[in-house]
Amino acid sequence: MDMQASQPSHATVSAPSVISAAGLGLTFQTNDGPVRALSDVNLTINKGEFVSFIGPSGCGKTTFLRVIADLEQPTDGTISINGMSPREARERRAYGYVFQAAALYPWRTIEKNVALPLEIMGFSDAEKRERIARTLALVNLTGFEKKFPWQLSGGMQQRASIARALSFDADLLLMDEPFGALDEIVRDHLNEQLLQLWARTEKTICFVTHSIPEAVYLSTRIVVMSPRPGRVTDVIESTLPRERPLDIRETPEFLAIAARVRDGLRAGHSYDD
Amino acid sequence: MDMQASQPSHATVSAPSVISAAGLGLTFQTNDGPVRALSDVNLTINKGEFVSFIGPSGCGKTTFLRVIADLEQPTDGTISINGMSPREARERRAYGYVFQAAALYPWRTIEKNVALPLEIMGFSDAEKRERIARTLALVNLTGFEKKFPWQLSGGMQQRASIARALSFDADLLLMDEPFGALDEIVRDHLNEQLLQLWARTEKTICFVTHSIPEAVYLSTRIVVMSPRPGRVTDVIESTLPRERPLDIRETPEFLAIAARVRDGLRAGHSYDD
Amino acid sequence: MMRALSWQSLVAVLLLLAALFQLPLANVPIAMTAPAVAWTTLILVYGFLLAGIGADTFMRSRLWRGIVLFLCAHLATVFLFTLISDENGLARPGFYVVLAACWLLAWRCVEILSGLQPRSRAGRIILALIIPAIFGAWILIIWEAVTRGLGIPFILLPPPSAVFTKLIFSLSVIAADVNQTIFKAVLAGYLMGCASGFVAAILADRFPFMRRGLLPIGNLVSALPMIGIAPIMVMWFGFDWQSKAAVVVIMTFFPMLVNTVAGLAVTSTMERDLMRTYAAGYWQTLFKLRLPAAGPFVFNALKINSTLALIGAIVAEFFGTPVVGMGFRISTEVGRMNVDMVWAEIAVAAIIGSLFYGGVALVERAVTFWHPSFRNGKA
Amino acid sequence: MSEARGNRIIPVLVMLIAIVAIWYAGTYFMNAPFQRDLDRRAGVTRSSGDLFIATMTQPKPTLPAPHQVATNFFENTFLRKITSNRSLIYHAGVTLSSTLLGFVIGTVLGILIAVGIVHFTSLDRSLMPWIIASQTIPILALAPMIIVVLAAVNLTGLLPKALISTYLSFFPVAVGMVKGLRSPEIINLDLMHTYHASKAQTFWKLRLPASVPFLFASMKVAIAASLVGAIVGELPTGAVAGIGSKLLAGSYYSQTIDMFAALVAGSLVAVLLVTAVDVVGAIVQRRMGARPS
Amino acid sequence: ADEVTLQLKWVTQSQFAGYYVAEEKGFYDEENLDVTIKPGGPDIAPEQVIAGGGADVIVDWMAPALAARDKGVKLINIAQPYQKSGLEMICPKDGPVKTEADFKGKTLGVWFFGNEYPFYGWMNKLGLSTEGGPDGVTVLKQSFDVQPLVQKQADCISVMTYNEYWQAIDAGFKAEDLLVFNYTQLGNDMLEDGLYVMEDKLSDAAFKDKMARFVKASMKGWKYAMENPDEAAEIVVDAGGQDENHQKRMMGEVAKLLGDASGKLDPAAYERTAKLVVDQKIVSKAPEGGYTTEIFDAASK
Ligand SMILES: Nc1ncnc2c1ncn2[C@@H]1O[C@H](COP(=O)(O)OP(=O)(O)OP(=O)(O)O)[C@@H](O)[C@H]1O
Ligand SMILES: Nc1ncnc2c1ncn2[C@@H]1O[C@H](COP(=O)(O)OP(=O)(O)OP(=O)(O)O)[C@@H](O)[C@H]1O
Ligand SMILES: Cc1ncc(C[n+]2csc(CCO)c2C)c(N)n1
Ligand SMILES: [Mg+2]
Ligand SMILES: [Mg+2]
Repeated sequence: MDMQASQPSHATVSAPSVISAAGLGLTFQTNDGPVRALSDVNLTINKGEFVSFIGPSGCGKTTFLRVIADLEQPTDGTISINGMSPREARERRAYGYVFQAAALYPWRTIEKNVALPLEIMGFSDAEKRERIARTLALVNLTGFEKKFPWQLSGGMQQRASIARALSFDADLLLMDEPFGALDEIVRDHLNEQLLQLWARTEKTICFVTHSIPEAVYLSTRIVVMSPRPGRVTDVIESTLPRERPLDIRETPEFLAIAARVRDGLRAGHSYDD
Repeated sequence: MDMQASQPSHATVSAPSVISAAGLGLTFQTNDGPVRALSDVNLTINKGEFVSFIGPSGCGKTTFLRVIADLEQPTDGTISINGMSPREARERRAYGYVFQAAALYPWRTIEKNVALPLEIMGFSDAEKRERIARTLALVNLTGFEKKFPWQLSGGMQQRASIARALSFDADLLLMDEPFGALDEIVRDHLNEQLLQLWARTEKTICFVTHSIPEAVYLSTRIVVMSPRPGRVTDVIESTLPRERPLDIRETPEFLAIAARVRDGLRAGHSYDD
Repeated sequence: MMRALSWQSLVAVLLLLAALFQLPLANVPIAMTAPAVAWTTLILVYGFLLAGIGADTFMRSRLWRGIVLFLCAHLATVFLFTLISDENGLARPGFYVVLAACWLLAWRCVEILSGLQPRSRAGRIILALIIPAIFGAWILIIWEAVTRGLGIPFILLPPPSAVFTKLIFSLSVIAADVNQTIFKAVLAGYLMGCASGFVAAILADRFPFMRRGLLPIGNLVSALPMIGIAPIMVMWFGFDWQSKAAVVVIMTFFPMLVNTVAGLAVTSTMERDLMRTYAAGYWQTLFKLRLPAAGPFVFNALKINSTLALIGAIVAEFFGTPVVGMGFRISTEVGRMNVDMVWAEIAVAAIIGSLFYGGVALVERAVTFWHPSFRNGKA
Repeated sequence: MSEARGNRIIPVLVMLIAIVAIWYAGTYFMNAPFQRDLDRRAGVTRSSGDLFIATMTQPKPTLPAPHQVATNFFENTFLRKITSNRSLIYHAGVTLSSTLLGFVIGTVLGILIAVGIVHFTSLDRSLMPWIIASQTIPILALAPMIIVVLAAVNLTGLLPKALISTYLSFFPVAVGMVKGLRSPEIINLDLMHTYHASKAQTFWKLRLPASVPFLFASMKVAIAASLVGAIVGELPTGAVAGIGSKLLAGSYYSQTIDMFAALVAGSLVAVLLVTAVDVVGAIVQRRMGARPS
Repeated sequence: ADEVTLQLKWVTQSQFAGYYVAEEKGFYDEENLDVTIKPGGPDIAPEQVIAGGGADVIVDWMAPALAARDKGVKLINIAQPYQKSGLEMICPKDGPVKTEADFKGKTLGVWFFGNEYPFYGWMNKLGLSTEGGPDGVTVLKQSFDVQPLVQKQADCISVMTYNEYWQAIDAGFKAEDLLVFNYTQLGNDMLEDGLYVMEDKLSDAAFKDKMARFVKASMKGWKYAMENPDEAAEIVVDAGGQDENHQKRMMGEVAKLLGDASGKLDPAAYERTAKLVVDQKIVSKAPEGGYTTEIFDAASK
């Protein structure tokens, strides 16, 4: 499977590339010897795309996001974000990152947690207030400003962490299984909201998930990965329209894409974990 | 919606009832006042049934299972397990409980973890050995006896905890989102295995899940719950055959049941969770 | 309605019966001539105890059972003690048997009170104070009974009542000692030791080379018998409180250093990565993430140090002081056979130490309210 | 690997060298005034270099120079018969024995208290404040009286000293073990409940193993406290052997060099004991399947 | 043999040579006694030890013994080996103190733990307040050594003729550099090392006999020590005393305090000490029966 190399590299697309990785690899040195977490990843993501990453546990999805975010250093190949190195991009606060766990600071109220990046980036008080109000409203948490994280349910915490990542309006959003801990209904709801946000703001989104329907529902492109070593085995372009009501998920077109993702996944899967 | 009252109580069914709850209610006393976790639950579960509980976060699924297991005391109504009180049933070790998290003891190897209930219930050494070997084989963990939990992946740990619950061969299995932390492929695999085990052993299984397809795929009956106060809003009998290959999930019959469950769920849902 | 007899009540009944074969409970002091008084007392003691046992067995309300038991057990004890008002070892075995019965009922009372779950905040606070108070009172009661009942020489171990009397009559001396030892030596040393330990920890954190050099040494030194340096500090810093403060500084510095450094390391990778994604600088990360997260560790050190500081200052005063100070008083009054004064000072030290500790714990609760250990029931 | 070790040792070495340098400077400044007094009385005048050397070689310096302490320590450890009254090894051995005895009693006592607290609510609520209060009593100030009082009930020798160690060491163990025995999560306790396990079974199979890391962490603190107790127990109690008595004997005659050597010996014993507990803890936890870090 | 436990007031040193010599030379054995000698320490109160039953007889100074008697521990003097006091106060001559008149406003080092009474008696006599200030003296609780003098933390310090004085000499002070106030010469002395037992035990004839033999053997030890100071010092060092030279020197000085080495208590000295104790309000009422000559008389037979 060498399809990814052939993809958006023949760039007739007008949108500029936000992320472009070439021959990217990352090997962790551990006590039991090296672990190859990413191997020969070639991928270009253009402005305004919504790209999902799916693959079995340990295939390197998180690692790839972390490389983009300059939280890990690749050992092979190159990667650039908006034409800069990941480090420069990070220092220019080019992206917002939503971790798998909410990672809210327990000593701060919800509003203070959302304010955290704003404080660090030196926003004015008035602007802080305005942004906090706006993003909390966006994730439906108005009224919970003064609560502490542990006073909220897991789903609400996750939404607060999304609000935090949105608050400073980076053009690139990196989201690592943000809805993993939520039940199906809440998840559907947040999926819808995320799609709306994306449509409205023209952000570029990299989204890691374990759920096939979620990946298909949200993405313009789905990257299927497989472990040992972590590599990209399939890149599926979605043929769905940008406007997606929830019940699009029962259409044959949707199911066909889902089936293709499932096949791609199963191919790279081993049952032992 | 008062359908649950009309259900298996007109018991022409020949199978004896394993669990029967009537007017069951439970109120937690907390600092901020009482929380009504369960309210007027009427439900009879017969021997050999596979009953799934589905519902939004906080609707009382876990609480109901815990009442059955005598881990919580109901404040209203009655419940009996095999005609006994939950306490007597627990003291006779009538059920095996699989928690949402694996809850393995980190200082015990996998085999010792499975041995734990056997030690406590005073099985002979020979029998212990035999049962450990058998149940570990059942969940595909043969060869990992001497490993410590942290040396296994999350899915393997979850399987070990299922083995532990199966080891002493209780007729009733209570499983609280046992596959919540697993990825879709592994989950499919374990679902298949669980169905096979159930078909073979004629156990009664109460199964909590957040996943609609999982509930539909596994169950003979699906109990839909809704929060504030936690109550049963719908009980759906499955019309699927007992023999269920994985691709039954693409049949219209399956999708119809799934849609009904989804509707039931959405009806009782509030987005603020 | 009768419930099963609690085992404490049961044993108490048996003890009371046994004591009847051991009468009288105490020898009558020569000065006292009316055995009738002793009989009346005996009847009162038995009456209260039996009433307590009855309440335990027949009363329904937990709260009232606790209150009645509390009153009965302690009134009986008070009357029992009038039998040995002299300090010359008048008690006979029966006295202790009856005292044991009183104690069992007090225990039963504590057990009942422990089971109460008052709704109101005030109720919970009162209960949290009264239960340990009963326990502490019984340590003193037994101490009093043993020293007085057996006639233990005063200069070996004075009864608590004598200590209390001494304490009341020596308040001015004790106040001067407290001022010297606590307000000068302990406070100064504690503040300087904790502050410098904290600053050193931040430096060690900022400069990894220092951390790697200082931490093993700090770990080692915090395990050393730092008390051993007290005579040396007196030699260096003179006789007054400065040398005691120096001992306190050294004793408190390392626990603070080690704990703070450990606390600065507790943040999870994810929490730190979050800061990295914001391209936050060292100091931003320190103040917004790592210091708040280190809070519980810093408070742990503050609590440990609050007891260490007191002990350090008092012991350092053994090695030379001006003629005031708690350690001075303790060591001097032993030599003068004023053992009651010694215990009075010790009691004051323990009270102040507990208040100090409790104060730090309260501040901890207010500052690190978010930590899971304080969170129960707040959600 | 060896590079990593070098990375760990070099900073420590640099720090140690810095400490020794500061120590030498301190030696000069602490000892110079008395040296000048001496010289003035003796009518001697010295060059500053000479004065520096003189401050490094005083027989009873205010602050002994590192090499003086090192020489004294070396002589009294390696050049003396172990049974000799002047051997630091002998004295360390005496202190060690009461430290260990006190530590063992303290640890057992601490565990018992913790078990009681965890199993009986009435103990939990009545005892805990007093355990904390107990540590605010300056037991060390009481040590001489305690030893006299114990002698009155015929307890003499090793035990009274060890009991002071016990008093200091039971506290960290009790507190740590209460935490440890309560560390199993509710889900683990519920699991035991579903098996209808008895309290004893829950204790042996769940609470106790779960508390092992806490136990060793608090034993490390306890053994250090125990050593302090043993040394201070020897200080004022007429003990004729032990690090504490060595310190005291030194102080009768202002033999600061002896005192520092004794302090060094005490420090080494402390390091040894703490390391020993650490190693045993690591072995036990490895046996129990702890993840190697 | 009859067992006797002796509690010393201080650590093993030549101050107690007589007892160690009697033990080593077999004088106790001759009297059919099995004597255990317990060294003391800075915070060991012999009075507590004997009250707790930890000793049969103790070495103590008279003032604290009378104070204990006042507190209900009925100590009674049975012999007085030290007939003179060895307590002194020394000041460097280049310091501010030249005479008693210069004490005002100065800092003086004093030993506490029952050893402070002679000092307070003296200050009382001089009419000096001990609360500090320009018209009084500032008192320091002195440690066991002469460091306060070396460090100039005190203007004068307490020494014993037989011990700390020589440490000052060792530390580089010359005898002519030091101004000495000797308590005996100034008439402020109180009785020092004597032997005390619990009064109630003396009602037992066997105990009385045992003590008589103990005093007899002990004084024999003292006489021997006086005559053979170097050997006595060596015996002390073998028993755990520090620094042989120092012990020899100490033995020499101690010998000067023993008087006729008979161990006889001079009633006049007792009365003077008792009066001082009352004057200083150390005791609540005038001591009565603080000594007995019975034992001494029996021992000298
Ligand atoms: N810091 C690290 N050191 C060593 N190995 C690591 C490290 N981080 C990740 N790995 C390994 O790299 C591989 C990829 O990990 P990664 O977290 O990217 O997987 P993932 O696809 O996000 O899995 P999941 O779905 O479980 O989150 C795994 O085999 C993992 O064990
Ligand atoms: N020990 C408790 N004390 C007070 N309230 C509780 C307690 N346990 C559960 N609750 C409350 O009872 C309700 C039902 O909780 P339960 O855990 O049964 O929900 P659930 O359906 O299992 O949810 P989830 O899907 O999130 O696991 C919730 O509102 C919860 O907050
Ligand atoms: C803390 C302390 N207390 C008392 C003395 C006094 N003392 C009692 S016996 C004796 C003779 C030994 O030199 C001396 C000096 C002291 N030195 N240190
Ligand atoms: Mg991941
Ligand atoms: Mg649940």
